[in-house]
Amino acid sequence: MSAYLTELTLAHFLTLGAILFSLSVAGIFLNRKNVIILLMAIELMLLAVNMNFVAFSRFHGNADGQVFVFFILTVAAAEAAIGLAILVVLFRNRNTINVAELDDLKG
Amino acid sequence: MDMKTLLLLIPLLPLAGSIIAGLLRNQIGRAGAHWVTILGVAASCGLSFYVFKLIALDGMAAINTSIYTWALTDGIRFEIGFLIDSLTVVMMTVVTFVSLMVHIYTIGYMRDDPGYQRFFSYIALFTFSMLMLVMSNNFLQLFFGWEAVGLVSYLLIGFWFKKESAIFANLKAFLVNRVGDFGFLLGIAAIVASFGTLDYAETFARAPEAVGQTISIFGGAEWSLLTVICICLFIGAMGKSAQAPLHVWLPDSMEGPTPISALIHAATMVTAGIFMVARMSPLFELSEVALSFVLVIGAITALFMGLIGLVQNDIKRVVAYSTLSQLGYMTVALGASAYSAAIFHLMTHAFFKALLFLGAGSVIIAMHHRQDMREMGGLRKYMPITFITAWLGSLALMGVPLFSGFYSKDLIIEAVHLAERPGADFAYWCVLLGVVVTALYSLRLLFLTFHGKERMEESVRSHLHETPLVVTIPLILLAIPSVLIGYFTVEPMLFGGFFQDAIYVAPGNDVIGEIGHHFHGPLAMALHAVVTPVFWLVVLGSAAAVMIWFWKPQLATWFAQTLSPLQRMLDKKYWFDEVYQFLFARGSLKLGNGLWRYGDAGLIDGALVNGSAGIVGRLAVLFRHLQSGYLFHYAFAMIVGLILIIAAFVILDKGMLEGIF
Amino acid sequence: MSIQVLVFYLFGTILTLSALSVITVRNPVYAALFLVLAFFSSAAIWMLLEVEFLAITLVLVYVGAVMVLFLFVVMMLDVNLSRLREGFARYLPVGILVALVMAGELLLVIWTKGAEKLPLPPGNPEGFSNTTYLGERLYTEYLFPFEIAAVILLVAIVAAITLTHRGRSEGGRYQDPARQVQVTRDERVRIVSMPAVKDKENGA
Amino acid sequence: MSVQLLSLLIWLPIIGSLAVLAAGEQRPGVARALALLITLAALAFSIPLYTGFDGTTAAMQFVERTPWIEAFSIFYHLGVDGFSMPLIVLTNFFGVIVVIAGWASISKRVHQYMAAFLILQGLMVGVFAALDGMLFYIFFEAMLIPMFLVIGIWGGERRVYATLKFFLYTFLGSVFMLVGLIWLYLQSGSFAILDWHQFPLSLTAQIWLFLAFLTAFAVKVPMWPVHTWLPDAHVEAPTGGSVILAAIMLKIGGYGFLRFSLPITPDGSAYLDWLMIAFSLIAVVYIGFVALAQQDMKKLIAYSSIAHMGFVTLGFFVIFAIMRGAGDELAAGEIAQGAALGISGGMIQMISHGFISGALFLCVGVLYDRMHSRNIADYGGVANKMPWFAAFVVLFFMANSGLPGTSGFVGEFLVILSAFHANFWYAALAGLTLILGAAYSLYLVKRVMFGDVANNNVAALQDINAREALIMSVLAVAVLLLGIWPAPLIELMQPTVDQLLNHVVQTKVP
Repeated sequence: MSAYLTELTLAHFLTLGAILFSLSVAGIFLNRKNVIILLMAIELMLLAVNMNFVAFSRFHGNADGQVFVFFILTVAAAEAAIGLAILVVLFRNRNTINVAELDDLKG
Repeated sequence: MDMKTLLLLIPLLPLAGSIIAGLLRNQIGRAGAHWVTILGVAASCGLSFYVFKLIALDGMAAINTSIYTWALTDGIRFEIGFLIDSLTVVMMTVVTFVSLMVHIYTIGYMRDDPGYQRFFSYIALFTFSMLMLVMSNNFLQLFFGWEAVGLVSYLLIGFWFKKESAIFANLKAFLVNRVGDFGFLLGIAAIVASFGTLDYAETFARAPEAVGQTISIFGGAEWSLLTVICICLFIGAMGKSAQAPLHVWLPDSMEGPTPISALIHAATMVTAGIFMVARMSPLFELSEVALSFVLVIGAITALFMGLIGLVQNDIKRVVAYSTLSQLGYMTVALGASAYSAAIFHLMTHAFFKALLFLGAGSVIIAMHHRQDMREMGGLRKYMPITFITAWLGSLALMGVPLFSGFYSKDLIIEAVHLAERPGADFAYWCVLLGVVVTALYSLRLLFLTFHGKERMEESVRSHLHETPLVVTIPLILLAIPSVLIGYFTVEPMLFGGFFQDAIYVAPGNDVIGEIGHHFHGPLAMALHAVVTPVFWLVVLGSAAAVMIWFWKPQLATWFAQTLSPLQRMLDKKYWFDEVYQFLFARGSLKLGNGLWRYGDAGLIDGALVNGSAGIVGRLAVLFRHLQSGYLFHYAFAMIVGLILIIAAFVILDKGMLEGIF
Repeated sequence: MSIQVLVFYLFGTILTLSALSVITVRNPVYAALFLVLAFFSSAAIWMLLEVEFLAITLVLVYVGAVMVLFLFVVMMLDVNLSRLREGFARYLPVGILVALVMAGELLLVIWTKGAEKLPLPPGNPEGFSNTTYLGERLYTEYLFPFEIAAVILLVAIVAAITLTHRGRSEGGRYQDPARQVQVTRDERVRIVSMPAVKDKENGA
Repeated sequence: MSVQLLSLLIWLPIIGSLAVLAAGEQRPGVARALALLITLAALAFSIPLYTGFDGTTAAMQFVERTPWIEAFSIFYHLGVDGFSMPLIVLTNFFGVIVVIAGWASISKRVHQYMAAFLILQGLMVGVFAALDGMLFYIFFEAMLIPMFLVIGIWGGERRVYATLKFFLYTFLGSVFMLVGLIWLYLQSGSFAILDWHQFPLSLTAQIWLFLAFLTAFAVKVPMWPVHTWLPDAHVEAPTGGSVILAAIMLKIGGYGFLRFSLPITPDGSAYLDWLMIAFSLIAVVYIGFVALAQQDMKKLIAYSSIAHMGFVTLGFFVIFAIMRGAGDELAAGEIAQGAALGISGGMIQMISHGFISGALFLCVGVLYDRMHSRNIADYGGVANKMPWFAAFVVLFFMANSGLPGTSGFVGEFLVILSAFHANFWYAALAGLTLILGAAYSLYLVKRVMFGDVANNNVAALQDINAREALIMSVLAVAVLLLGIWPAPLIELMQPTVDQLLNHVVQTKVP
């Protein structure tokens, strides 16, 4: 039986985080026009990062990682609130959330 | 009153007069202006004569005193001070005396001019500057006086600043003088660099040590240090004393009022160069090359400038070219190591040339400011005093025996004859021929002005009369020394060791001393003249002049036609003005414009400054295409960046890849 | 193979699959729901790591608040889904490639640094409270950042309201206390001067 | 009292500017009077700076030192020596002049104009007094802002182009200096300029550091070829702006060389002195010719400023060539004859150029107020209508062309004397200014002042009024006094010059 199946190591959690992160990267690519899904992909990314923090915190026996996750959660909540508020205003003004139509910042 | 205060008063009194006349011109009025300046200059003149008496007659030792320290840095003491010796007192008396005469004369000459007070202020300022120049005991003050007289000359040539020709002439005079001053300043810098002092006495004391020292100028070529110093200083003298090829400003300076031409451009300022070289004799004596240079330049000026005088029609310009020629004589004397003869000629020339200029001015007043000799003639009937004094002055200028000019000029020619340095033979022939030329143009001037048919317009003729006393008295007062001073002073000044303490002549170069062996009194010298070539050349020139301009005026026209290329060359003054105008005046303007348009505006501003701004702008145009405004493009860029950073982390970490492969 | 490993793989698989679904499903509502699932399963995995407080917080805050917010927004907005899906297939290969490169790099780092040799440390002793532990940290060492986090949240609230608030509708009636206290007599009372009425005329 | 004097001189005008601003746009008279009062007070306070200054020592005087940003060991550290003291007095002197000069000619936003100049004055004093690298840098940069506003708001038609050019040029230069300062801090652990003077550095480091300082100060001076901002800035600036720019701001570049480049990187300076000498001589000759071709009075004077500042840099950097030339004749640590002449000459030239160029720009301002033209071709025969003014103009232009007896001569004379010690050709090329300076100065005088009255506008000109005559007279007296007796000023800075030379000849390479 492979060593990966006998006991849990740090690599397990980090790998899971990495897969999660890569998936959300792919998500940003695939749903490039839908802001909502983009926001969700970002949430997923944060989750991946949090996963790593939590794992390291546990393996180091140190609270710092958990505290950091706590803050990330706070900021992510704030970010989601403001992001969605912007989204609502955007939809109200432009009647679309298609990113392809939002190019006012074009140089 | 101690000596220092007295000496200080000599230059400061005219300065005070100048400041009062200049700043309070409205308060003191016209009469106030001429009284305050004349009193100042007269007092200064009286004091100068007193000092002359102390030094020259009572045999007082030379005074070398410092007034104040101008600056003290790098161990060099820059001082303002006076050196009063025999050379200085001669210059002081000549300057203040001629200046006083000119002041008085000006009352008449400038009577109706609106700038009356200003004029007096300027000439008093000039007297101050000139006195500072001659009384200096160091190079700094010398340079101060040197430039200050240039400034006043600038102001006075352009006195009638509405006249386009006058303001052209004053700019030209100042700039040409500055070319000379450029050399002069380099000479001073060389002295400071080599001797570490600006004081005359210390410089002269250290100069002999510098014999044999060299300085490299052109690539590897080594020049004798003293030669470089002397030639640089002499370039200054060439500017101030209008030696070829820096002579071009002097004829143009005749645009100024006539008293100025007499004072500045004949008697005093232009002789500053001669004075300076004589003062520097301990330096020049150490450099044969420099002396040869001086000799040749002087000879060229003496002959060729005199020739131009032959074809001029403006009465003042004839006198101006005559001045150039006589300055050439003085320079030749310097080059022949006959410094005392140069100073002697300087003195006699100051009197008779001031006389001639003031006489010309008197004629000009009578002619209602017409200066063309072709419109004159027969004036002797109308203005007898001017007529007689002008003849006396001219005879002195020609060097007729017993007149002052004879002694000084004859001695110079004799000195050149005896001199043995390279160029002396050339100079000798130049000055000999110059004697003929002098006689020709002097007599031409007299004949055209005072003799012959009356060619002026009727309106002018009907008003002709002798000029007032303020004009004629200075003429008479100047005529006296013009005639007599040579006879009475030649012996004590040249052969009595008068300049012993002021002028140094190397033992082998003492031509004056050599002449002195054959000197048996002024009368004997005049009698002896009959057997010298000089006398016969004067006679020859005079005879020719009488022939051409008195007996057969049509001969003049015939000569002009036959020798038309020569006539043309003289008329154009050897094309110096045209060449300079093209090369320097227009050339430097063009160069400046070119540098500005292509260098500053084109290359630096256009290519570098605005060019770099343009490149940034064009890059920005390129890069702005990267800013598509689409969120996913930015996201993509971030992700790619992240991938690259991690990749860099992986690649740069040595053990990581090896762990796998 | 211990129970722990089994649990890890179980929830890990659910997490991966639900994350995959989040980014691939057509309907944002489903995507949000799959995201909820992903949060749940990761909360479970965090439990394995004995970080109970954060696991619970994740569920409460994320699932309870943030994801509900997402659902609200998704349902509130009348979004044209077909336009938003344009180019999905076209970008699929690129997306997969980038994801694979990313995953490859990350895994490379993880596996070459020996993370697999670090076994899970022994669990916390009996009676250990993760919440207490974290709370002590937060209110002592991290008090200042904690306060800042609170301010950030406050700012987020204000910002979100300001952004979406439409303001008072036009013509609404409301009081302006400042104007009320500054009122002067002239604005309220108008004295009209009337000619006095004479009785005589009146009577006539 | 003396301890706080420098702070007082820096902050009095800056804080005073608030009072002037408070006067508001509606009361220009109050703003002017207040500004005059403040500048006069500042000038009065600089008198104890002069009288209390000990001219026998090179040590810093009136020192103030308080910790400011301790984490980076930055101090509020002020002090003056023989180089900075005269410049501070000059700054305060011109503060008064500028207020009087702008008395009638500025009519819009008077309070802001006066306030900008007051702030500028305080900051410039700060630059000269700062002994902490970071403090110096802050004053140095902050100075740009009021000047930027002065040109940008009260300037001529192309003021936006000119301000932008001015700002970008100077800013670009000073950024490199900032890098240099920070690098020095990281190496030495101190921001004190005096510590840096003693801090040993390798030759390579010195060269790089020298180049960093050079970009900042060369732009400020300005040296050829980074001079093209100056004519544009001068042309567009109001009279007061031009005066301050020419009289004080350019001096900051020269001062920077004395305070930073020479003592901190003596070996780097010696290594690159050929470059500095070449630039200086090009400035004198090339710019002299360019000035000759100018059609705009202010541009001509601006170019003449560049040429004259060439003497400053020549004087400062020719010392190395002199030392090399003297070479084996010198004992170790001995200073070659002529080196001190260069430094003092450059310093005197800075002070003198302050007076002369300030006066010249004021002269142009007098004409511009009356005719609203800077074009030489629009004038001619002004002397007929403005005789007193003409007298001043001739005096100042003569001073500009280096006439002995005026201050313009002293610096040039000393620098040429010094240059001759190094090389005949250095002196010869520098000496060309005698001709070129006279040519462009007097050519302008000829075209503007002399000749017959050129047109009706000139015919309508009025001679200078009492206010203008007062400023001009004061400047004329200063120019003449410095020319006739420069000894007090030279003696004042002599110990500082000697100390600098003794310091510079010793190598700092460890």
